[in-house]
Amino acid sequence: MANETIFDISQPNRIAHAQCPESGSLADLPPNCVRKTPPLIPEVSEIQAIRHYTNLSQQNFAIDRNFYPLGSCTMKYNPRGAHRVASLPGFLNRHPLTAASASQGVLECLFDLQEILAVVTGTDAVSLAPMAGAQGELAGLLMIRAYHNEQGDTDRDEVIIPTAAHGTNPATATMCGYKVAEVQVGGDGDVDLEDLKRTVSSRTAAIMLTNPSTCAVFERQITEISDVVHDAGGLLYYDGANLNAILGKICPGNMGFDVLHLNLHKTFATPHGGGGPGAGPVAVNNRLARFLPIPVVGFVDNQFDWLGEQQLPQTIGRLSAFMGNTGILIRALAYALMLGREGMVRVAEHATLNANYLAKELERVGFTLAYPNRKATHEFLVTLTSEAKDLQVRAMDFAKRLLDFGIHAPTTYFPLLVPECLLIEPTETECKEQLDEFVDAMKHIREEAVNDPDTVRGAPHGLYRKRLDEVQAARELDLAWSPPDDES
Amino acid sequence: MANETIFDISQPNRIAHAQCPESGSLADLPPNCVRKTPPLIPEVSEIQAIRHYTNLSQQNFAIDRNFYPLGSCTMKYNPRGAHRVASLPGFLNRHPLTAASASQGVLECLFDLQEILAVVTGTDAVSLAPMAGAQGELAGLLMIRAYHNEQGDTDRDEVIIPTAAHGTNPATATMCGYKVAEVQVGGDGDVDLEDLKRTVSSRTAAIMLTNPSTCAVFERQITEISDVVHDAGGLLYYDGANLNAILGKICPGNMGFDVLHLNLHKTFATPHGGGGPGAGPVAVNNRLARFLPIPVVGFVDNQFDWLGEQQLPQTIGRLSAFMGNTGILIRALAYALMLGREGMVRVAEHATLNANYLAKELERVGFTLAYPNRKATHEFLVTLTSEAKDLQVRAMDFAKRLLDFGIHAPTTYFPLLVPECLLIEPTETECKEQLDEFVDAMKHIREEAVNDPDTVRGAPHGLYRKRLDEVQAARELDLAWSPPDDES
Amino acid sequence: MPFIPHTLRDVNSMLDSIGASSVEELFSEIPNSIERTQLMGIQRGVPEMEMTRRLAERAKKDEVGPCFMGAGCYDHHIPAAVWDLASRGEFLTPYTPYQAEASQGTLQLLYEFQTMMSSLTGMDVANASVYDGGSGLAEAILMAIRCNRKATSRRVLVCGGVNPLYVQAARTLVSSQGIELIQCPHEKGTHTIESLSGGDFAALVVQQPNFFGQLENVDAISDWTKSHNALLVAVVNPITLPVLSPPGEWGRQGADICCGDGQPLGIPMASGGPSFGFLCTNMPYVRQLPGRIVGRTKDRDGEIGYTLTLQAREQHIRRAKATSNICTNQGLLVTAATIYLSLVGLRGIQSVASACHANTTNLVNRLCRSDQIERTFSGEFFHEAAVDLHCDAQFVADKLLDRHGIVAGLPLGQVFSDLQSSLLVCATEKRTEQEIEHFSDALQECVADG
Amino acid sequence: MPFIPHTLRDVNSMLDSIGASSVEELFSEIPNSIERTQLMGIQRGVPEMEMTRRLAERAKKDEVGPCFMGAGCYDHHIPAAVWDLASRGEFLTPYTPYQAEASQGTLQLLYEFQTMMSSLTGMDVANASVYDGGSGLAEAILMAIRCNRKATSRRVLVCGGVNPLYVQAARTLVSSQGIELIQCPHEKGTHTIESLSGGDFAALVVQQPNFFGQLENVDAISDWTKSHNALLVAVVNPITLPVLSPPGEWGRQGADICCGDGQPLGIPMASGGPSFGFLCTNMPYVRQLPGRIVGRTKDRDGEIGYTLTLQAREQHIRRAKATSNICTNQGLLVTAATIYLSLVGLRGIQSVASACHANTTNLVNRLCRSDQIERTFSGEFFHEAAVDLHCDAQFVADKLLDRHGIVAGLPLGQVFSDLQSSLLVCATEKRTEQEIEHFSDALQECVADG
Ligand SMILES: Cc1ncc(COP(=O)(O)O)c(C=O)c1O
Ligand SMILES: Cc1ncc(COP(=O)(O)O)c(C=O)c1O
Repeated sequence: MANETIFDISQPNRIAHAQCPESGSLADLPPNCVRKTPPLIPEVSEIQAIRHYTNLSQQNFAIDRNFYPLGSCTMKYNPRGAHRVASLPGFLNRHPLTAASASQGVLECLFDLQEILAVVTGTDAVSLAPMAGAQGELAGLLMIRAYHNEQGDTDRDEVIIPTAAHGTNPATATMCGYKVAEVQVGGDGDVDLEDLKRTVSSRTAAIMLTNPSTCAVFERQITEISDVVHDAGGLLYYDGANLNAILGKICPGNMGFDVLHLNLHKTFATPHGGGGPGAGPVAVNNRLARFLPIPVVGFVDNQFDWLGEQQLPQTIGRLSAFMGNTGILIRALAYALMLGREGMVRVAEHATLNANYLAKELERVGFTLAYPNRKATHEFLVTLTSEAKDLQVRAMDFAKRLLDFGIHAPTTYFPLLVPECLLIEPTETECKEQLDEFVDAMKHIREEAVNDPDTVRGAPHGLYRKRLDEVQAARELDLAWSPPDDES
Repeated sequence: MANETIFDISQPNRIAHAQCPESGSLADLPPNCVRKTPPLIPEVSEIQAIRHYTNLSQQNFAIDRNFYPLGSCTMKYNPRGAHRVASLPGFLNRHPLTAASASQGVLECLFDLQEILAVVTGTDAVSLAPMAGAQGELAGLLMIRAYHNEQGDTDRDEVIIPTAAHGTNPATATMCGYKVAEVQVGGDGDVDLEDLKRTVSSRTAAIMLTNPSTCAVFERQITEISDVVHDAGGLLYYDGANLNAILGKICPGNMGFDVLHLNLHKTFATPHGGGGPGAGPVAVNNRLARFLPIPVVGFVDNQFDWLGEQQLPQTIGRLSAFMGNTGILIRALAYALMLGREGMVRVAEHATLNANYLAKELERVGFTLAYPNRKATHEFLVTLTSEAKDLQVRAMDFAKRLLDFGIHAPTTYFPLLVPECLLIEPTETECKEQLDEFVDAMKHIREEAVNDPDTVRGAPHGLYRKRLDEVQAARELDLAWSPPDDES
Repeated sequence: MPFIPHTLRDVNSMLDSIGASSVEELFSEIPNSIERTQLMGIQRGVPEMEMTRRLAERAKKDEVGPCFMGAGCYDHHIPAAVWDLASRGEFLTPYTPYQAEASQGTLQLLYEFQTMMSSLTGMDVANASVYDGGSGLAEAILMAIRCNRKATSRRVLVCGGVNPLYVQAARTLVSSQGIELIQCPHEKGTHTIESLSGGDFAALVVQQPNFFGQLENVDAISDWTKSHNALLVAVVNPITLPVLSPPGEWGRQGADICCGDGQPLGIPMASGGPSFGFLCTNMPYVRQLPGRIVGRTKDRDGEIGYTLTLQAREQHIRRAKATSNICTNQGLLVTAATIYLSLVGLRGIQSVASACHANTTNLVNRLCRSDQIERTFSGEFFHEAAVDLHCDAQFVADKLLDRHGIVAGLPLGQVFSDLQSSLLVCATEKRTEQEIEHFSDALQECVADG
Repeated sequence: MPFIPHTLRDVNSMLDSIGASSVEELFSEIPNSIERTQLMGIQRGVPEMEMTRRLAERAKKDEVGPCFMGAGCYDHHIPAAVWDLASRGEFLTPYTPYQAEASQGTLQLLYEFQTMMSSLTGMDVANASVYDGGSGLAEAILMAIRCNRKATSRRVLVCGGVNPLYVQAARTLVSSQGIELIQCPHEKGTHTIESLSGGDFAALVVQQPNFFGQLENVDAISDWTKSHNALLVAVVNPITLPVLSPPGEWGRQGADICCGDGQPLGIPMASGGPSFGFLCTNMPYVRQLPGRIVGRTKDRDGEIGYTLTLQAREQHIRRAKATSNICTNQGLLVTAATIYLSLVGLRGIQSVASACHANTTNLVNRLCRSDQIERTFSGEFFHEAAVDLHCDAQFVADKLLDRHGIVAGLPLGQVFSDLQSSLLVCATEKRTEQEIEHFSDALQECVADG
């Protein structure tokens, strides 16, 4: 039972009648266009489907059930009120191509969000089109490319990226036809400025940075970096994944960035949905505004309207068939309205307070911080090199063992730069008691690692499944179910 | 963590700001009216509340997760579509006292449901006012009393009820000021007709019957019973809890019943909500129609309207402040519309098929049916007297052990008449595979009862809690949380 | 066959196993003399899609503008999380938690509910719900009669300020047990102890704030009742209790039984139901409390757990001698109310209460600026008030609905023949300044016209 | 401070522990030279209640009547259970299932999704989603270029019947990799192999049914493409696949890559997003597939379980050499689609498809009874069709929206300058006979006026 897929419980000719409209004739279709064998779609009753997926859902950890200190992901509370407004029939039933005259509600929402995001990022113009952070990055680099091209600066074929950067940064550079030039990160977590100076050149199109960086510290030389890159004719791209750390305190625009994306599914509290959807709006200063991806929302002739290729002839173009993940954008607006200006500052403050408290408490019980002399930002890095070496208990073992305590694992082995690391981000929506519980669990596991290391190495023990064999998964690829008969 | 109440995680001055409207002044209230010490209401963040109740919910069995063969309760699939329509803003935001002119939508729904229920019960008039089966029973007996009173028949102070009847029947009779006269049930599950003849008299106001009876068999002498009671001047009350067994096949009106209630939360698939709400509409033939509880919905002057005391001056009156459980009534209508006439018959047919199949299979693996010579109806009774005697494993032990298999326990020890019984009602929405799984589990438990009885007696083992101490609960009453300090 | 999973093959193999040749054969014990149902007039079934279309069309018809009606049912804000959680299958679709081990979620929640309700009312214990406020009053009265062993009378005094719809329901439900409900007329909207009729009585029922929104002198009424050896039954609106003095503290001894409707706690108006009734009392009377009660206990391993308790009060055990016939209650709504209280929290619920008071005060003040409108009664009110329009209030209300889509308050003439020109209005925390202004302008206009 | 649980006491005790005297001190590493944000123009926060009121007012503005627009986004019926389940916190609020043991629910569901998608398309494997149909086409094109090792050309032929919005998106997204998208004009709404331009090319993209709703001769196009050693990229609407021949079976060898948008499978239109893109291919190319893939495996106890696999294709492992930069995808929508397919089931989904075809046929027949209206193209269509109104289609559509609240189809002039008088209409299974009749009458009236 527990193990069954929906196909195992399917039975030929079982029909969920309440979900069957009256069928129509297909006799007029050309026979060669008509399907010959039916696809593998389950044949179950409604209650079977409901039980199957209700029971499956219970096998998941989720923000609604667990503390989720997953560094770089900002797993904060996802307000249910935002989910409800985005689900109002007027928003939910709107066809994307409905005329603007009958879409003033949603257009006003998007317009307001553009304005808010411009203010919090300290930029001049925003496009909400990108559907996630990575697409925002791509849009950003395409704008940078368009800018250089316009300047006749066509030889710039390199994007500089710190070694510690998130994987989407180099992947995006490649997708955008750029070569990646890596720049080293120093022992204190800041970019190695000397190495940067060696790396920049007339081939530098841009540098991509997160700040606070993926080393979970604030990049203190940001102004110097900005000068070095700008002086070389390059632009500064801000990966907004860590915006939660500075929301309402300082903004990328004031740090010298020319273009950036936000991850609304991080900073603006939209749910991660078990993998997505997100939204990755891009914000730019005036020199790049004309390149923004379409559609953008404008206020023209006393009504809100879409701005497309006609109004923005230099746009890099469209990124999706319609307007990105509009439903996520509405959720983000709802969140922004509830926060308000005073709420935004408090996000950064309490996210930072929680991270610093947690870092200090973990240090107190014996863990090693990767950057002990630095302040934590909204997150921080613990390194378990000594545990790995002395006890043969690795960061992944700690992570898996935490699951047994009902706590989701922190991000492991990212950034690659820091060996055996855990990147821990508590977010501002967790209370002190929860943080203390986490410290207790970590302390407990550390003691286990000494006294009973197999328990840690064999974790998790109390979940629906024990540790899964990833090697087998990759070696004996089984990516789709087939009937038991076919398997033999 | 696992054990914590919401009060344990509450902390003074923690505020869920997004749920706080701007507060107003209370300075103008007389000081003696104002509360001095704040009540014990949790002070938690939104995410704490959400996690707490999400995690609690996972400790429940439910139709959406488990097979629930709970006899007499008709735990069938509760269509989500019905839940959605009842939650439409027009229905959900309607103030109960809004004028009929702005309530035609809901009034039409209630009117249609009245009509449908009259047809399926074979009666002349319906009131949807009662909020559950038990209130329907009370309304029914009040109508019977009103009828006899009107006839000047004021000495009728007894209601006849079979010994096997559901507890609400005698309890209702008492609430209605009647004495209960019990009538015996024979060895084949039918009412002892001779005993009935001895029991009826000029003091008989009515007999209350379920058919199929609470012994899970069809009362074959129903016509004779009807004659005996009617001849004595009494009326026949039909407890509709078991209507699922005959829906669309035969109706109480054709069996001689004068008045009845339906349990829409059984037969019409509205969810049980962990205890309620339900709806217990009453249906009557013409001689009782003028006594129906108000409000009733009528169609007058080309619009739907409430009928109240003015239109029904002989009504027994109002049963609740407004119109019973309207939201449940809308769900029932939605279900009825989806079933349609052909669907209704199929309910009874497949409920009966499932019960007979399950009874036969259980018999095959060695269980004893309480009425082996009778056909099962929509449910059937197994008796575990031999298991209790030979193996000291009781019906309750079987019931608790089933929980370990992810199957909810059947109804135990009801009717009281049949010792060590399980009343098993699979309902029509369960598939054959599910029934087979149940048989396997029962067979397995029976083997355990022989080879490893302690496992059965100690069950459940795999749930969130082991068997609970009900004696302690009743002896050391702890009905409300108090802070740990207060407890010592 | 919506919702029926059987394939033809299933049916045949099951019939084989049973040894029957047709499904019809399974019904062979039904005497042929009983005519088969025809289901005349019932249409063929439609899929969910079509059913939804039809009912959505009807629901659409009933959409109206802002609601200024109270009178026992209130338009409060409901946080989205409340029903997102309460509608989870695990809360929505279980049966009554008789199998405690498989129901710890619902049971613990009910225990938390009992705690909040008993604290809100200042009483020792709360049950796990009765049907609604009206039937709840009936249960409270029956309970008072059972509890007051000293009283010989079966008369119960009912203040004129008690919700008349509750009184009507209670009258129906207690009518056949020889209990007499004696209505004590209010004096200008409230009761003084001088106005309460004497004579023998077993209990007195008072509502705070009363049906007109007015605050009664509950301390005096409580003491007077106790001085007559009668039990005090309090009817309250739970949303007021975070800021109003709780029944348990009224007068020197407090109320004995407290009831009311839980709708204001996160339950949509939904035409008045389902909501839930609550019933609280003190320890000495707990065995007379009807309905389900959850107790905290231990399991075999000594872990804390929860179970239904004191079941010997109930119909399934006690049958004809039970405290009530209630079986199915309003569990899901209690689930929602418990989540509501937890989400909104102490400070939130205090704010909601005070905002309701402030909004209604604002509304009444605005209305009374008109020459034609004044308060029907003087004295303090909480979040409802009767205003005298000096013209046919029903006519005005109909016009407001028609012209502006506003659900004006209740024309009191519908329930009190001497108050034809009064309207009972309410402005919850949900009503905005603009809505209040618009309503008050529109009302004044209609009054001027009428 | 909405959503922040800290009390003043918490803050102080945490600062104590850190050894900081203020929260501000924690930001001391930020150089003073960086100007602090002012948040000028951002208003003070409002509670959920007020936020809801404001946005509900806006949503209300956008409510319109029945929708006859398709063009890549379709108004299908969504069973209530789909989103009741998909909105459960356990599906809505987890992160990507990197921690497999804590994510078996989502992982098994994705495995089931991959199974259904690969079977629907007749391909070996499906990934766990890309953003949408448009960006999905871009990924498919990039993938085709990577897969076609034999090809020297980076040219891709794109049939004129491919959704122009998809092509626009794809153009943006592949533009900087030196890939050339060559548009092959359609001939009267479809393509014959004669009309397909030759020259060197690495892949060809064809859509079935195409943007005009027309059925292409995919067998011939597939065979022709293969004969040029090019890869075939199929763009499909999944709702048609239960009844239309799957891309895996087109021609002698079938398509190599298949993409499209999953919106028709239980996803609300919601202004076009979020929905999800899907991407399928055959085993030989699986390592070129971008996005997440779930594999079935065993746990330590030998129990079947699921995990993300082949991660070496992805950005977090492979960085600059990854198959794509995609990270966050559209998981929740895939959850909904999987539940949708399971609930509706094989028979249901076949009925939906055939009912859409029948309804659109009915609509087109009705429209064409008018002298002024005829089909723009001949040939078979599935559930969309272009009709020529012989007048300004945009004008007519605007009038229908204005006068009747009907979302008429797409005026094709918006995307094809040579089709100003044509309207692309669609009637899904949700449109009733009456709605179709009303629309067709109203349209004919507007055309007669215009
Ligand atoms: C630092 C950083 N950059 C970029 C991304 C990519 O964003 P998305 O997943 O929204 O595409 C992430 C997401 O995990 C991230 O943490
Ligand atoms: C036979 C029978 N009669 C009456 C009732 C009482 O109905 P309700 O719980 O709706 O009050 C029940 C409910 O369990 C029942 O099974």
